[in-house]
This record gives sequence, C-alpha cells and structure tokens, in this order.
Amino acid sequence: MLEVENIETFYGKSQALFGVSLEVCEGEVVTLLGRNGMGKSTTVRSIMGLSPVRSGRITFAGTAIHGLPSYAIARLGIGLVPEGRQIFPNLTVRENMLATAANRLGVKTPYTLDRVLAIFPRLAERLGHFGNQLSGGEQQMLAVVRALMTNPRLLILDEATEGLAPLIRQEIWRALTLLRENGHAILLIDKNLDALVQIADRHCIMENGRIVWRGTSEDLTADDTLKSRYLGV
Amino acid sequence: MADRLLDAQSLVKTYGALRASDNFSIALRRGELHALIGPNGAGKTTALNQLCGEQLPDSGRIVFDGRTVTRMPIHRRARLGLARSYQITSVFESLTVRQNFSLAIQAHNGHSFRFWRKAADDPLIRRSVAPAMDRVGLTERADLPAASLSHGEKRQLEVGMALAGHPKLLLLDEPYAGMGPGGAVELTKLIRTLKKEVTILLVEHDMAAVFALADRITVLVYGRAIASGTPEEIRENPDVRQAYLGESVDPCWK
Amino acid sequence: MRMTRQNISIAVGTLFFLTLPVIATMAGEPYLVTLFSRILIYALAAVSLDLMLGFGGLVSLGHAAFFGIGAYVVCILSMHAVDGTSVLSWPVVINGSERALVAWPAAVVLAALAAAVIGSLSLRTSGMHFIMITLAFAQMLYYFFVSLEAYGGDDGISLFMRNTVPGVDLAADHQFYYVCLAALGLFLCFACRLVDSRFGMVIRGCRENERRMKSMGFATFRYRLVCFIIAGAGAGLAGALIANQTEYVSPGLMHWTRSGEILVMVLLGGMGTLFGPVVGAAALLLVEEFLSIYTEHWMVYLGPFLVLVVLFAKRGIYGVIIGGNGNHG
Amino acid sequence: MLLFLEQLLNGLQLGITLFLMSAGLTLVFGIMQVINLAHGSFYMIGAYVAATVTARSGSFLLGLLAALPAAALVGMLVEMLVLRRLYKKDHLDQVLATFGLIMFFNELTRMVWGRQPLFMDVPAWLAGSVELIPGVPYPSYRLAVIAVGILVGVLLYLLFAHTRVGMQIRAGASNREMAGALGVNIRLLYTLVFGLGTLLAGLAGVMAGPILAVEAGMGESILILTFVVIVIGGIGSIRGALVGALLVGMADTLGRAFLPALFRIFLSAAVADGVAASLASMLVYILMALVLVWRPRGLIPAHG
Amino acid sequence: MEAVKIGMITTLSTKAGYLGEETRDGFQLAIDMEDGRLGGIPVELLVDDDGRKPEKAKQIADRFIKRDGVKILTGIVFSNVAIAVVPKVVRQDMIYVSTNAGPSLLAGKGCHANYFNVAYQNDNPDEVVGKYVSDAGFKNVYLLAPNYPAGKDHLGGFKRYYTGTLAGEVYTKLGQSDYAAEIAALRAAAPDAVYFFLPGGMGINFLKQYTQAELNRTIPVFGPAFSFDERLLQAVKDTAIGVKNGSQWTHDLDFPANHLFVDAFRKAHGRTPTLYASQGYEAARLLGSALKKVNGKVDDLAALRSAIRSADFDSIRGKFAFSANQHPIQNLYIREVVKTEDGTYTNKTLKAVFTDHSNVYVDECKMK
Ligand SMILES: Nc1ncnc2c1ncn2[C@@H]1O[C@H](COP(=O)(O)OP(=O)(O)OP(=O)(O)O)[C@@H](O)[C@H]1O
Ligand SMILES: Nc1ncnc2c1ncn2[C@@H]1O[C@H](COP(=O)(O)OP(=O)(O)OP(=O)(O)O)[C@@H](O)[C@H]1O
Ligand SMILES: [Mg+2]
Ligand SMILES: [Mg+2]
Repeated sequence: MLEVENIETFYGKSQALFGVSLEVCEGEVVTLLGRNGMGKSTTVRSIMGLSPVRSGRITFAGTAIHGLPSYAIARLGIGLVPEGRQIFPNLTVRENMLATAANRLGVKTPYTLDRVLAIFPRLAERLGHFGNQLSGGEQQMLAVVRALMTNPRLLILDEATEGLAPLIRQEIWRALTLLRENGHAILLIDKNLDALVQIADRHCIMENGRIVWRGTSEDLTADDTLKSRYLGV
Repeated sequence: MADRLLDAQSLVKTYGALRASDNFSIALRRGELHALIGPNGAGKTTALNQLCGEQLPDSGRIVFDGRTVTRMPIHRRARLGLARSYQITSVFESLTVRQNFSLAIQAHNGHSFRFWRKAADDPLIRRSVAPAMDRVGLTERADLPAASLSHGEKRQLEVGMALAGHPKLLLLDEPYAGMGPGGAVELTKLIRTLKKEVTILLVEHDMAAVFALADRITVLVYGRAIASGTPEEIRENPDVRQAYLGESVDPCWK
Repeated sequence: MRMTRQNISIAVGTLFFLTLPVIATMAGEPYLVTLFSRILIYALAAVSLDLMLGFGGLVSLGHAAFFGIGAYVVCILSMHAVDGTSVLSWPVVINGSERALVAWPAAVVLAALAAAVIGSLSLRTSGMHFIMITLAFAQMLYYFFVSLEAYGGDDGISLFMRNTVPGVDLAADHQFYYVCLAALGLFLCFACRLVDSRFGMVIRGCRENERRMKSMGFATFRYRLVCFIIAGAGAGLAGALIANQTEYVSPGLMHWTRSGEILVMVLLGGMGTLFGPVVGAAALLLVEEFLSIYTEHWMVYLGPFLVLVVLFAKRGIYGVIIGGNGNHG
Repeated sequence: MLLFLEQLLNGLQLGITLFLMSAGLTLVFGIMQVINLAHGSFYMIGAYVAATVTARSGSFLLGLLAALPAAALVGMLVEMLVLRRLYKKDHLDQVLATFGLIMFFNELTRMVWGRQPLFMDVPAWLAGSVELIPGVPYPSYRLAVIAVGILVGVLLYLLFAHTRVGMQIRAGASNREMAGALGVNIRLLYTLVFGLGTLLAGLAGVMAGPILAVEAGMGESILILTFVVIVIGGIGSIRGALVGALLVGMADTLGRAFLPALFRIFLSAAVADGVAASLASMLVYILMALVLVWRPRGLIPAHG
Repeated sequence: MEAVKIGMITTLSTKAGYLGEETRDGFQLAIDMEDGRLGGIPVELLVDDDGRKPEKAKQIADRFIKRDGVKILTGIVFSNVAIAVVPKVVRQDMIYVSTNAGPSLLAGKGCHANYFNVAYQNDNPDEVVGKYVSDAGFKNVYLLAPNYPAGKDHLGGFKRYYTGTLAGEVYTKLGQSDYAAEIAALRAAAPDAVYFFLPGGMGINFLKQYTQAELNRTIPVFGPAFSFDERLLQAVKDTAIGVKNGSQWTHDLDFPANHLFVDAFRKAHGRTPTLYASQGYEAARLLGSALKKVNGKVDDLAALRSAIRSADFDSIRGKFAFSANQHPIQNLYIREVVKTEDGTYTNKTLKAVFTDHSNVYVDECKMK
C-alpha cells in the first residue's frame, strides 16, 4: 500500500535520511525502531510531505505522493499521530476532534465522536476544555482520536503511547489490533518493544538515517544482539 | 521532621468544576526517590506545578527544607534548590545545547546583572557545562541549536537542564517519555546515580522504571492520593490495580 | 579577528563612517554630513530597539516615546536657559541648561525613568498585547505633548542653539557628526558585549521560554525590565542628539508612525544583529532622501522594496551583506 | 438627561462602527494571527472604489457591490504574492512587509485618484433621520451602520464558533503544519479567509465613506483604533472585539462629552477645557493600558 | 545667465499632499507663464516632499542650501514645519517666503528680516469671520477646534473681533473622525451659529456628520477658508453649500491680474485654482518682481530683501503691501460656498469685511 524507495531528506544543509526504503502492505503493522535521533520521525515527516524529500520515490495506493502538499497526502487516506502530540491548543477537545474529521474513503463504519469517546471515556469528560488545558496523557489520547477521525487507510503513529497510563496504553494496542483486523495498515514508532513484537508483523531498525535491519517479530525476539547493538537494550 | 525535605498538606486546586488536586498531601524524605503515579488527568502535573510554584494552590500548605513556600514565586523556590523538568519539552529552541546548559547553570551561580563579561568566558559557568552535558550524553551535540535535536534528544536535554543546577529536590515529570528503549536504560542508570545526591519526585507512566527505582510510591486518582507505600505494597493494592495498572499484566512491565 | 564576511563588513562600515565627512567634503556634497548625522542618530535609536526586540523578544511599538522624551528634555532645558526661567521651582529648583553634559545625561535618565514606569506596567503583558500597550503609552505621551501649550504643543519648540560641550563645537556639522558617531559606536560596543554577557543570555532565554527561565530560578520580570530601561535610555540619548541635529522637537517625534519607522529600520536591517539596524536606518533614510528627489511618488517604490527585502533577504539587508550567518540571535 | 441618553446612543453607535471596522481585523489578526498593518489599505480601497462607482453610477448599492469584490480580490492577491511566504517566518516579517504595502497602496491611490479627498454621500433612501428618542433626530444612515455591524458580528460568530471551517482556520493559526497533515488545504483556506477579511475591511470602508473623509491614508487613522479594540477585547475572540468596541466607543464618546463639565467643577473653565480635552484624546489609550495592566490578555481572551 | 534656484519644501505625500501640489502648481504656473523666468530672470524650481515631518523638511533645506546653492526657499504648508525650519534658514542668510503658514511666533517674537509671508497671518482668516459674524447679528456662537495650539490660535483670532457670547468652546482630538458627541452637545447648547476650525479631513468629517444630523438647516456654520478650498469642496459637495468662510482671496476677485491667473491655471490644470495655488502663484510673482529689481543678483541679500519688501508686483488680490513684520496688509473677504451650473462647487465672494488689514503681532516684532 505504502512504498518508500530510497528517499533522502535534508534539514537545511544537514542530511537526515540516506536512502531509506520500506513498504507497508494492506492489513500489515510495520514498526520503525532505533535509538533517539536516528531518523524515524524524519521518515514519517517525509512520507507526510512535511519535510521535503530531495530524491527517491514514495507511492501510496498507487499514487506517487512525494512532492505533493501534505493535505493532499492526508486526503489519500493517511492519518498521522505526530510526535509530541501537537494538538490544537486554541480549540476545545470537541473541536480538535471535529475540525479535521472526514470520511473521505467512504468507510462503512466510520469513526464518529461517539465511537472514539467510547474508547477514551476520559476525553468525554473534557469535551469543552481547550487543548492546552489537558493533561499530557489526555492530549496524547486526543492526538490519536484526531487521526482516527480522519478514517485513514494507513495510520502512522509516532510515539503515540508516550505518557499514557498502562491501562490506556493497553486500550490503544487493542484498538490497533482491531484496526488491523479491518484491513488497515499501520506504521508504528514506539519504544515498548514487548508490545510491538506482539502486534506488529515486521520491523525496521534505523541507524543514522539508514535502515540497517528488517525482519519479523520472531527474528527480532530471537536475536538479542540486535537489540543491544541497535537499540541499546 | 528534619528528615522531611518537602511536606505538602491538603493541597486543593480547582479548575472551574474540576478538582485537579483534592486535598492532596505528600511528604518527601530526604534522599528518597518517591514516585507519583496515577491515571491520565489524575492531577500529577498539577501537583508538581504547585510544589514548584508554577501554580499556586487554592488552599493547603507546602513546606520545603524547613521553610513555608506555599506562596513563594517559582524563581525563588528554584533558588532554594527546587528544580523540575517538564512533561512537554520546554527548552530554549534557538540556543545551542551548550547555551541551554550554561543558562541552567547560571541560574544557580551568582546573579546575572553582569553586562560586560562574556558569559561563555565565565569560569564558574564554563567549568560546569561540560560535565552537565556529559551526564545526559549530549556532548556531541553541544553546538547544535536545540531546535535541530530529535525528540528524544530534547528530552535528554530537558532532564539534563533540571540536573545542572545541583538541586536539593528534583521534580521529574515523565522523563522517560520519548526516550527510546536504549535511552530508557541509560536514564535509569543516571537516576540511580542521582539518588545518592538528591531527593527525587518522579512522575512516570513507565512502570518498569518506577518499580525499579522508587523507594516509595504514591498513587493519585482524581486529585486524591488513594494509596502510598513501598513498591510491593502498591503492586498488590487492588484499588491501584483497578484504577491504574489494570488487571491483566501489562506486557510492558514484567 | 578572523576574516569572516561579517568582520570585513564591520571594518569597511566603520571605515566608511569614520571618513565620511572627508569624502563628502571632497566630493563637494557637504550636506551629506548632516544627512549621515541623522542616519547615525536613528541608527542609535534602532540599535537600542534591537537590543530588546532582537534579543529580548520584546516588540515595542512605542519606542519613539523615549526618543521624544530625550529630545524634549534637551529642548525644554535649553528653552528655560535662554529665558532664564527654571523648569521646576517646587519641590526642588531645576534650572534650564544649554550644556550637553547636563542636558544629555538628563535626557538619558529621564528616558530611562519613563522606561522604568512604562516597562513595569507593560511587561505584565506579552506578545501582541505588549506591542499594543507600549503603543498606548507612547500615544498618551504624544497627546500629552500635543496639548502641552507651555512647550509649544503640536507646534513643538525650537532649540535656540545646539548644546555646548567644552572643547567641541556642536554647531559645526563635522564635529557634531563625530559626536553622533561616537555615541553610536559606544552604544554598539556596549550592546555587543551585553548580548553575550550573563545578562544578555538571560534576556535571550526569556525571549525563548520565559516559563522555563522562571522555573530555573530567574526573576525574569526584573531582567526584562532592565533590558527595557537600557533600550529606553539608548533611545533617550538618540533623542537628545536628534534635538540638537534638527534644533527642534515636536510631538510628531513620538507618534506611533515614528515608532513604526524605527521598528522598520530594525527589521529592514536585520533584527537580532545589532549592526543590522545601522544598515537599516541608513537604507531607509537614504532611499527616502534620494527617491524623493527623482520622483514625487517615491513611496510607490519604497513600499515594494521593503516587501522584497522581507521576501528575499533572510535576515534583512545585513543578513545579505554578511551572507546570512550572523553570530547572534 | 436627554443629552446623556443621546450621548449613550452615540457611544453605542461609535462602538458598533468600530466593531464593523475591526471585524475584518479580528478575522485576520485575531483569528488567523496574521499581523496585517495594511488592513487599513483595504478599508481605503473599499471606500475609494465605492466612491468612484457611486459617483459614476449614482447608485450606492452598485458602489457597494463593486467595492466588496475589489477589496477581496486585492486582498487575496496580496496574500498569494506576499503573505503566504511569510507564515513560516517571524511575525515581524509580516509587520515589515505590510508596512511596505501601506506605503504602496497609499501612494498608488494618490496617483490614480489624485491627492484630494473624494466625495461620497449617504444614499438617498437612508438620508433622513429617525427620532429614536423624542426630540432627538438620529441619522438613519448611522442606524444602518449599526445594523450592518451587528449582522457582520453575528455572521462572523457563527462562522467561527460553529462551523468546521472556523475550527480549521483556528487550528491552522496555531499549527499550520499539523492542520495540513490532517488533510486541511490550509493554503487555499487562508487565501479565502484573508480575502473575506479584506472584504470586511472594504465593507467598513464603504460604510464609512458617507460619514468620513475618503482620502489616501484614511486607513491608518482607523487602524490603530481597531487594534486597540481587538486588544482590549482579547485577541482572537469575536465577543471580545464587540465588547472592546463598545467600551472604546462609550469611553471615547462619554469622555469627550462630559469630561469638560466634570473638570469645570473644580477647575477654572479655561484650564478645565484644556485638561479635559487632552484627557479625552488620551482616554482610549488610558483605557487600554488599564485593561491590560488589570488583565494582561484582554477582557475576554480566546484560548491558545 | 545662470538660472536662480528656488527651493520649494512642501507636503506632497500624506493626507495633506494636495496642499503642496496646489502650492507647487501655482508657483510653477507663474514660471511657465514667463517661459521659465520670473521677472525676466531665468529660474529653476526645486521641489521636495517633506512628508509633513519637520526634521525631514530641515534635511531638505540643508540639501537645497548646501548642495544646490539655493538662496531662496519657500513652500512649507504647515506651521509646525515652518517653525522648525524657518528660524534656522533665515539665520543662515537665506530668504524664506511663506506660501501658507503664518504662525504667530514667526510674526511676533520670532520675526526676521529674511522671512516674508505672502499669504496671511494665521489669525487673519478667523478675524474676518469673527467680525462678519458679529456684524451679521449673531450673538451666541459655538466654537470648535482641535486641541492643539493652532486650534487655540484660530479660535483666538475669531474671538478678537467677535463681540457676542460663546455658547460653547470645544476642543476635540487632533485627527478625530467621529463628531457625534460634539454635535449632540452642540444641539443641546442651542447656539445661533457655529464657528469651526477643523483643517483637512476633520472638517470633511464634521461637515458631513453635521449635515446628516440635519443641523445645517437650523444653525449656520462658519469657518476659515481652509476647509472650503475648491478641491476639498468636491469631497463634501452639497454639505457645504451656503457655508460662509473667511479668506484673503477668491478666484472671482475682479482684478485683471486675478483673471489672468485663474484662466491660465484652469487652462493648464483643468480645475479652478485653490487658495493654496493662488498663494504659490503670488509668492512666485513677488519673487519675480524682486528678482527683476536686483537683476537676478541674489547674492546681495540686503538689496534682495528690500526689493521683496517693496512688494512691487501686480497682486491678484489687488492692493498688497507688507506690514512691519513682513506679513501682508490686504483686504479680507467673506465668501460663500455655492454650486455652479456645471455641477462643481466653489466659493463666491460676498464682501470685503476688512480693508488693508494687518495683524496684531506687528508690535511684538522687533526686527533686527
Ligand atoms: N489550565 C487548566 N484548565 C482547566 N483544566 C485543567 C488545566 N490544567 C489541567 N487541567 C485538568 O486538570 C486535570 C489534571 O491535569 P494534570 O495535568 O495534572 O494531569 P496528570 O496527572 O499530569 O495527567 P497525565 O498523566 O496525563 O499527564 C486534567 O483533567 C486536566 O484536563
Ligand atoms: N528541525 C530539525 N532541524 C535540523 N535537524 C533536525 C531537525 N529535526 C531533527 N533533526 C535531526 O535529524 C536527525 C533525525 O531526527 P528524527 O527526529 O527523525 O529522529 P528520531 O529517530 O525520530 O528520534 P527520537 O526517537 O528521538 O524521536 C537527528 O539527528 C536530529 O538531530
Ligand atoms: Mg522521533
Ligand atoms: Mg502530566
């Protein structure tokens, strides 16, 4: 569904990605792993058209998307939970959820306000509050909800469980499993290795702007040196 | 009560109808690492805010190091040795990593109404910057503007700055957030060594870290402390399991 | 000193300003000396604004107030000295004076005092609100002086003659030029040191993230206030000079459009660069002066010029000159 | 007493007029967070186009119909050519660029229309006056201005508080990148909304034409006052802008009307008049300073 | 023979830009009518825009003097700009001929042998209305002016010859746009006439709003000429019809020189000249007469000065002479705003109220 081929991305003059390639198929959960500052988020930003890609190709559902403005990419059906939450502080919780909500692809059972509030009851209590009045975890939930409300085909979560209580985190894993069963594809960045191996099909490990290892969950659990070498565990 | 570094009693803080702190009390012993856990929106950050002075409680009393600081402005508390890190990264984006650290050091090191000498040449500051950067592993990034750090590196900076001033009490708000698995291991090591120098109040959702580090844990739900005790006591507490940890064993903390 | 583009530009600029009167006289354009005196004075005002704008992040749209106060102090003191009356007779007697060594420090101190008062009220706000509250105070002063009949109101007051300094003849254009240059040079030197000093670092930290500064133990309000006062004092000095240069002061000097012009000088030159505002002041005043000789409708050209600078120069004109990598900010 | 009532009405009217003037600015400055100093220029463009077309055609409505799209189009053009490139940069770059635009537009009008003020009259069907308070005829045109002001206010409020477009604009103001990444074509949206903002400025200009002098530079006198209104009310809030406008209108009118009498109680007439008049000129600014010292984010701050 | 350079510092930008434009056009017309000469001497007119800013005007003066070697300056529109510029330039032995501003300071204490005003002393246009209003039997007049010294001066000028009582004296904000409060207070005070000095846009705003309040039907309005020049009138149209105002000149004054000027101006610019154009023209003509006398030798300052002082030119105002403080001694008229057949609006002279009128500051002037 998503195909990234050999992309190179720069921040000003400094290069952050050196020929990254990866693909995510329908109904698949793929993770990006790596230590801090290795280029995981940059890869995500490049896919979303937030950081300009100098060379390489990105296609999504058959359309070449590199070079497209990010709104057009999003409208093709990619939902993003960005790093650092980035909810809209000057909108209420309700508005945060509704402002960008859409069902562009005509999903039969789209995510609606009621459905997402059932997943995150905490937010239901906070509907009228402004984004910047939420606790950190509440903001994170909101960021996830906001992406869900665009009813995407591919969901990209960049550290989406950061700052969430264990119970809620489980809730999110459960929701992701559900999504995946419905045929959604998911690209995942997270630090909870143990949870990742349970729900993801494939993993990519990044180092210094390159993908240095790919494999399945079994491969990853089997090889302890991998973890210590690339992830520092 | 000389062994108590900080003693907060019945703090109340309301936002409209919401009671973010509801008669919240906590006592920190000198030298301990105390963890504050609880569901999202329970009022942990709000509690920290009141302790460090960013917000003032509606009622209640806070004693720090033998002085009542309930209404003292934040910068004066900081100078008494009360430092904090932020849950949402809050560093000086356009300054370099080195400058970020040197500001943090400068804050605890003489006054800053000095208009002529270059801050970078000030031996008091220069001496302390390098070890402070080293401690959180940012030496290589010293001359990059903070804005060009990755999220995780910013988190390291965030914690590093709170440490730089050698505080007596350190309030850490989710320092593990954004740290990769490797970073988390490093951070745990760092906090272990810190435990010897400074009292720490740790707010964290990473249970592996909390149970590995904490001497005592307080659990906050709806602004109220529902339990307080050693890690073992808390782990077994049914209320806590129900409100926070969940019945099933979370795969993330074994 | 390394031979960076920045150092070379500064050296060339310094040399240019030092030799300008000679060049102008040789080229048979002596009036350039007065024009450049004016440029230097506005540059001083702009640099002082840059100190709080580019480094402290305090955008003031009322900076001309301090400029005007400085100018009024000089003119009022001089007027009373000529009339032989006293400025104040109660509670203390203050007599007029034509001496620069009395009038200029007085101008600086009064501007600083005004900055202290205005600053301590304004700094409670931030961002856009700060812009507007500084504007409000400046406009209050403007209307105050407009209706202050004793000192000419809207018509302003003329300076009977320039201030006197022992050993220097301010009335001589060349000498006055060098006095302005010295004032600007000293202030720039002070400002350059300041922004890298402990105080300067605090100010820059406050611009970035005031909340963090507080939680690290800085009483940010105090530092910002001092920064505001220093900037005000600088503008006061510039005001004292402009009063001598034009030998006249009127409330127009405090109008918000004047504050806007000083702000534009800073931005045009490149904010947060200290030398930029000097370039900005020179550019704006020179363009204004020479375009208006060739066309009545000079503003039709100046306007788009400003827009182009914004669009294509990264850090104002100065940024273009030094190649976009200033060492500050 | 009758006079007091009348002055209250005047204050109300001035307030609503100010609100009408600030409506476009609330949109652009308050909600989109774009500092557009050239806002006054669109006000001027509106007035000039309306005055010209009205003079040629003899119909105020035609003037209005020509002025609104003119202001909107010029606004969108400015957005596309200049402002669009500045959103990512510092806010102050917008200040510099729009300052340049003011100069450009002012001089351009002088070149096109000449330097003298233009004429624009109240349309015949609004020429008379109405006796709202018995014995005090009140110009109908001013009542029309009040009506338009209230209408614009309500529409704006509905647009921003209750439509998705409104939410998206506010979202874009706080985080353009994220809004885009969630599928909002923020570029187009901003161009359109900016056009709406300048259209409202044009509308204000048209409405002001028959009351005020139509001259190059007319925008700047009103600009600062509208900034004051918005800041007093709290940036980003339409209700705030309304409250701010009414407050400024009332303070200004009542100050001008009654301060002299007040000061005459304890000062000699000549001194009192002088002091009162100076104070009245400063009143709006004093009000703003007081409000901001008391509530640093304005009376009804929007969140953000 | 080398052209004599004349430096004109005037206001071409800002809202008041048309005032400078008129002044310049009037002055230039006189030159053009003589094919680049004044009084037979070739002249070159340098014009620069002061943007209404005193320091900028000073800067221009400096450039004119030092770079272009100008000896004669003229053209400043606004009193405050004049006060800033004139004292310095006349002390530098330059001649300054004022085409508009005549502030009391420069007429009285600050008068100077090198300073001439060919237009009027600031109080004149008000004095004439004060006299007229009294003569016409108005007993209770309401006064309105902006709160700045010029406003007070102008009302002072009015009061000097006005004998009735004051129904009110109101000072408004400089640059004010809304006059509803003042108009309401005015209505309540029930005066039998209103006198206002509100130059530029302020006057337009006031007149429009006054008419919309329908007070113009019951309470007549008077003012000095400034709010009723022919270009402004096109911006207020009917609103101003019937308003009587005071001035030293109107385009319909029946002097041959005046007809010549008005016709030539209309031909050159397609519009009726305003007061400001007439003043620019007069300044040029005055200078022409002087240049002729000294035969173009502007370096002999004393000779040039006395040539100007003799005012030996055919004034479009008829009789013209300088008073001791070198301000005009002239007739002052009351005019009325009327609409002509071709739909334009203009002034019609009603009568001369003062003849050979000087100014009250003559005694304060101790000319060196
Ligand atoms: N300024 C505010 N206005 C209104 N409500 C607020 C404000 N700040 C916090 N709250 C609310 O108070 C509650 C407690 O917030 P707090 O940030 O202390 O939670 P927390 O325990 O730190 O949660 P998390 O683990 O998610 O960070 C939340 O429900 C939050 O929405
Ligand atoms: N805005 C920026 N400007 C310049 N360099 C940047 C910027 N953002 C990131 N970088 C650099 O790009 C590299 C990759 O950063 P990226 O954010 O993709 O890392 P990451 O793998 O997501 O790390 P983390 O787990 O810490 O979030 C880092 O070295 C970082 O310093
Ligand atoms: Mg990342
Ligand atoms: Mg929290």
